[in-house]
Amino acid sequence: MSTAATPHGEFLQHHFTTAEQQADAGKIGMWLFLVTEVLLFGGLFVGFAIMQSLHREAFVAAHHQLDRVLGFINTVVLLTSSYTMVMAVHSARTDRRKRVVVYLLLTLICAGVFLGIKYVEYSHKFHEGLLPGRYYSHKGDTVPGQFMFFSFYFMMTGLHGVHILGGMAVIAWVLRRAARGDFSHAYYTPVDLVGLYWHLVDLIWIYLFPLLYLIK
Amino acid sequence: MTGNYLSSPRGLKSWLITVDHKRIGLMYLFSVLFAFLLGGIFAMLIRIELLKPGHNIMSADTYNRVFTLHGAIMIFLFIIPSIPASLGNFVLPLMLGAKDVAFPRLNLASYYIYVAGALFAIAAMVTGAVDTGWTFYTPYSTTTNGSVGLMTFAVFVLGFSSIFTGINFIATIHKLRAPGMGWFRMPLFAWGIYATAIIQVLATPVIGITLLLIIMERVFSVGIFNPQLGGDPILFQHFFWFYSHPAVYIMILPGMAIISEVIPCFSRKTIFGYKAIAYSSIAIAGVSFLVWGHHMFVSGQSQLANAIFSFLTFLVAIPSGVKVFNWIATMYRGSISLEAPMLYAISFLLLFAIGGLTGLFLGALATDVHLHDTYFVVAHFHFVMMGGTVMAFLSGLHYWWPKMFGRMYSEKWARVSAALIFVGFNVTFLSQFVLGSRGMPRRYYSYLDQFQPLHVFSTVGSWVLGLGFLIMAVYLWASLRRPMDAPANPWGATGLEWQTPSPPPEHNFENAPSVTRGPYDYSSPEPTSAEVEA
Amino acid sequence: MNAWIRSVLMPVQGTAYAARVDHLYLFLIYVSAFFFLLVAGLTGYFVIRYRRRGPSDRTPNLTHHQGLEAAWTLIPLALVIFIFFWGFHSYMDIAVSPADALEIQVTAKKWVWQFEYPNGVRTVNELHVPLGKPVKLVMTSEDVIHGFFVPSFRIKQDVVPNTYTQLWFEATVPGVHQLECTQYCGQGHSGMLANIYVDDEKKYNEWLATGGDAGKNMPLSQFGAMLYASRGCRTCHSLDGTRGQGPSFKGIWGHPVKLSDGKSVMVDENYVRESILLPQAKIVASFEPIMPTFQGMLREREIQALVEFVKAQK
Amino acid sequence: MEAHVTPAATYAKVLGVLLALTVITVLAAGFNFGSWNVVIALGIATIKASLVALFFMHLRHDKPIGAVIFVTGAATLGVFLMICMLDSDARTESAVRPATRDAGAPALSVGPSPSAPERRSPESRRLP
Repeated sequence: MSTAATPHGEFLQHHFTTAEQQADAGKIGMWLFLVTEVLLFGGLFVGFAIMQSLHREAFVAAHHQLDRVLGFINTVVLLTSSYTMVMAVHSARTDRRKRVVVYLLLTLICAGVFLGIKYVEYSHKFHEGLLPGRYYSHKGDTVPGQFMFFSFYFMMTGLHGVHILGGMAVIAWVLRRAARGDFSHAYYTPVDLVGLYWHLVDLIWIYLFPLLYLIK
Repeated sequence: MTGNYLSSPRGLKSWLITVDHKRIGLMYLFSVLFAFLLGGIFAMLIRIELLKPGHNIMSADTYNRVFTLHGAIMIFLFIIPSIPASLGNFVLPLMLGAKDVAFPRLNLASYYIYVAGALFAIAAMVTGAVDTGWTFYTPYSTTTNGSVGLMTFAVFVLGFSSIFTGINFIATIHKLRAPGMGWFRMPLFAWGIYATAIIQVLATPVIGITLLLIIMERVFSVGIFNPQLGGDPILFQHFFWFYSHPAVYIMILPGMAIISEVIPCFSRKTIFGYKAIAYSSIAIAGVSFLVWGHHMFVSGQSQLANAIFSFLTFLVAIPSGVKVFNWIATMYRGSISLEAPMLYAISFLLLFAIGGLTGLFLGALATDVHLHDTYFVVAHFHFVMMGGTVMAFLSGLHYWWPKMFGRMYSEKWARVSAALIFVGFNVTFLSQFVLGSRGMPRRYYSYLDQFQPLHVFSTVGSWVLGLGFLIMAVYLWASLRRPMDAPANPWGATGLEWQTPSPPPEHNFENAPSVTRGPYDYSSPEPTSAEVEA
Repeated sequence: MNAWIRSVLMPVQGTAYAARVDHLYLFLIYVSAFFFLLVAGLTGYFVIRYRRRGPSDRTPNLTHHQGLEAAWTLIPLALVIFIFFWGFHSYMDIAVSPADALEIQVTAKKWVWQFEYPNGVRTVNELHVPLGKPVKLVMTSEDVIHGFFVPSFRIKQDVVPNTYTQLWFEATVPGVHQLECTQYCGQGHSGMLANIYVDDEKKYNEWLATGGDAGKNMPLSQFGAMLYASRGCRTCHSLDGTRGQGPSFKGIWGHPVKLSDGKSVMVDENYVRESILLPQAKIVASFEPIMPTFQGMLREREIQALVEFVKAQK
Repeated sequence: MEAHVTPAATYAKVLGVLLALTVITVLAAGFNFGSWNVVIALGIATIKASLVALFFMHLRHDKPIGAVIFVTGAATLGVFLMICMLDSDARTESAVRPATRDAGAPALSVGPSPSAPERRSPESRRLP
C-alpha cells in the first residue's frame, strides 16, 4: 500500500489507509483515555461526597482554612489556559503555524502560574499544620474530624497537580513539534489530542473549585 | 512469499521492541502461562494443606499468604489479560482483516506495563508477601503487616496495562475493519472483545483509585476507609466491587467470545442467533455495572441496597442464558467433530452451565445469606472462572495454536489431557459445593473434622487436574519442535484469520482482504466468508 | 427424596427460618438440575446424532428463530424474577427483629467472640440462648471485620468496627450449634469458632443466674482444659510444641523464657496470671503483641484453673 | 478533516461566559440558599463543564463517537455515585453508630488495643 497519495504522508502509519482514519482512531483512543481519567477522579469525588455527608460540619469548618481568592485566581488562570489551548488547535487547523507556537507557549505559562499559586497555597497549609492524615497538627479546630477534609484536599488537588505536570510535559512536546512546523490543516492530531487532555484537566478543576473552596 | 512473523525480522532485540500485534500476543501468552503455572502451584499447595485439619505443610500465616497470592496472581496476572491480551491480541486484527491494532506502540507499552506490574507483584511476594486475600478488605489491609503497599501498587500498574489493551481494541474495532465488514459481519469474537474492552475502560480506573486510597490510608491515615477515624470500611467494599464485579465479566466475556467461534466451526454450521449473541455481550457489559452489591449482602450494606442489587443480579442471568441456548441450537443438525478445541468448548458449556445455575443460589437473598463466604462461593467462582474462562482459553489456545506457530499438536494426547482436566476439575470443585452448603467457611486454614472426607476428595481431584495440565505442557512443547507443517486452515473454518498462511506473514495478509459475506458461512458449498482480492 | 437431598447438602435445621431457606434451596436444586440436564442432554444428543460423517456433510443455514429465542429469553426472565421475590420474601423474615426479642451484645475481636447478657453476665466463645425465644444480637468489632455465621440457623452477618450490625434468630433445636467467623480476619480466622448452647428456658435461666459458672464442681486442671478449648487459648497456643501465633504451652512451666526486650522471665503462677490479664506487659521474643486482654472476663477460679492447666503441660 | 471550523470569536465568547460564571458561583457562595447551596454550585459547574466539552473539546461539531464515549463514562460515574450515596444514606439513617473517635489528630492504633475500656468488673457479673 502506498502512503504517498495523501499530503504529509510521512505521518501516516503503515496500518492505516487514510489520514482521516488515523485521526479518527486517535480521537477515539483519546476520548477513551479521558473517560478513564474521569472515573479515576470520580472515585475521589464519590469518596469526598460520602465523607462530606457523614462529617458535614467538620468539612464546612475546615474549608474556611482555604484561600478563596487564590482559588478564584487559579480558576481564571486555568480557564484562560483552556482558551489559549483551543486557539492553538484553531491556529493549526487554519495553517497559522507561528500562532500555534505562541498559543502553546501561553498555555504553558498559564500552567506554570497555576502551579506557582498552588505552591503558595500548599506551603501556607504546611506551615499551619494542615497536613493530610496522621501528619495533621493544626491547632484550634472547633469541630472534630477536620483532618479528613484536608486528606481529600491534598489527594484531589495533588492528583490534579500531577495531571497539570503531565499536561505541561506533553504541551512542551507538541510545542517542539509545532516549532519544527509539523502541523497544518492536514495533520494536527497531536495538538488536538493534547488539547482534549488539557481541557479535561480544566474540567476537573471546574468541579474541584466549588467543592473544596465554596462548600457550605 | 516473504518470511513469516516468527522468523522475520530475526533476533531477540527485534522481539523486545516489536510493535507487531502477533508478537506482542505471543509474549503475553507466555507471560500469562507462566503466571498460570505460578498460581497453579499455589493452588496445589493450598489443597495439600487442606488434606487434614490443622498444620500439614505450612503455618496459618503462610497459608494466608499462599491463598492471597493464588488469588491475586490468578486474577490480576493470569485471567484478566489471558484471553484478550494474548489470544485477542494475536487474532483480533487478523479477524478484522487489519494489519495491526490501532495503536501498536501503546500495545507494546501495555505489555511492558504488565511486566512492570508483575515485577512489583514478585517484589511484594519476596518482601514479606501479603495476607489480605485478593480482595484487600479494609481495615484488615490497612493494619496488617507485609507488603500490602507494594502489592496494591502492582495491581494499580497492571490496571493501566488492561486499560491500554481495552482502548486499543475499541479503536481497532471501530476504525480498522476490512472494507465490506460492517458491524454485523464481524466475527462474534470481536463483539465479545469489544464488550470486554468497554468494561476494561470504564471499571479499571476505579480499582486504580481504590488501591491508591489504600496506599494513602497506610502511609498517611487519610481516614476514608478507617472506622476509627470516622471513615467507612463498607464504602471500600463498594469501591472494590464496583470494579471487581464487572471484572469477572472482563474474564468471562472473552471466553464466551471464543466459544462463539469454535462451536460453529466444529459443527460446520452457521451460528444460530448471531445478533442475539452480539447484543447479549453488550447487555452483559452494561448490566455488569449494576450488580456489584451482591458481594455485600451480609456486609452491613443497607437492606434497600440488598433488594435492588439482588433484583439486578438476576437480570444478568438472561443474556448469559441466551448465549448458552444459541450455542446449543448451533449444534442442532450440524456436522460435529470432536477435536480438542471442541472438547474444551463442550466442557465449557457443561461447566459454565453449572457455574451459572449455582449463581441463582447466590443471587437470591435468603439462600445467599447462608452460602455467602463459604466454599459454595469458592466452587461457584471456580466453575465460572476455571470451568468457564480457562476452558474457553484452552479451547482457543488449541484452536489457534496452528495459526500461531504453524504446527499441529498431538490430537491424541490433547484428548487425554482434556478428559483428565474435565474429570479432575469436577472432582475438585463439585465437592466444594457440598462443603459450602454444609457450612464450611472460605479462607480457613483448618476446619472441623466433619468436613475432612470432602476435603480429601477435593485435594485428590486437584492432582488429577494437575496431571492433565502437565500432559498438556508436554505435548504443546513437543509440537514446537516439529517442522512447520500446519495448513492455512486446518479446521476448515471461515474467518479472515484462516485466509492467510500459518503462521501469518509479518503484515498479516499478502493482499488486503475485503469482505462480501457474513461470518460463519459454513452452510455454503465453499466454507469461506471472504474472497481475497488478487 | 427431598429429605435425603437436604440431609446430604445442608446442616440441621436449627430454626423455623432454616426450613424456609431450605425450601428455596431445594427449589433451586431442582431448577438447576432441570436446566443442567437440558443443556447436557441436548449437547450429548446433538454430538452423537449429528456427528461428522464425512468431509462432504452439508448443514442447513439456520440463522435464527424468533419464537424460540423469545421463549428462551422470556421464560428464564419470568423464572428469575420469581426466584428474586421468593428470596427477598424469605430474607425479610430475618431483616427485622421482633420487638420482644432478648437482646445480647456481641463483640468480636481477633480471634474471640464475647457475649454480654442483659443482666451483665459475660461469656467468651460460648453463647447461651433459650429455646423457642427470639434472640437479637447487637454486634460490633474491636479491630477488623469479622463474620457471624451459624450454619444450622442459616444466618450470617458481618461484624464491622465502629458500627452496630444486627441479627436475630429463634432456635428450635436444643443442643450445641456451631458458630464460625466468615470474614477473613488473619492468622486465627479459622480458629475463631464458638458454641451456641440452646437450652429450654428453665435451664437457660438457671445458667444465667449462676453466671455461667459451669466448672464449679470440676477439678481445677480438668476445668482448665475446658477453658483452654472454650476461651480461645487453643487458637494461638498449641500443646504439642507447634509454633502458633503465640508460644506453645508445651514444657514451658518452670523454665525461663526470653522476652522481646532481651530480659528473661520464669514461667510461674504470677507470670501466667499476668499474661492473661495484661498480655502486653511481657512479650516472648519473636512473637507479636497481639493477644487481647482477658481482664474482667475470667473469674479468679478460672484463672487458677488455666494456671494449673499450663503447669500440667510437660 | 472536519467540515466545520469554529470561528475564533466563538472561543473568546465562550471564555467570557466561563469567567462570568466563575464570578457568579463565587458570589452565590456568599448567600445561604440552604440545601440548594450544593445544587447551585454544582449546577453552575456543570454548565461550565458542558461549555468546555461542547466548544473547546469540539463535541458540538465533531463526529458523535466522542460524545457517546464521554457521556457513557459520565453516566457510569453517576451510577456509582448514586448507589453509593443511596446505600450510605440508608445505613446512616437506620444504624446507630458507636461514638466516632476522630477528635483532632487521628488516633493511629487500630489493631487489638491492650487498653480496651472495660465495661464491667468481674464481680458485677454475679446476680444476687
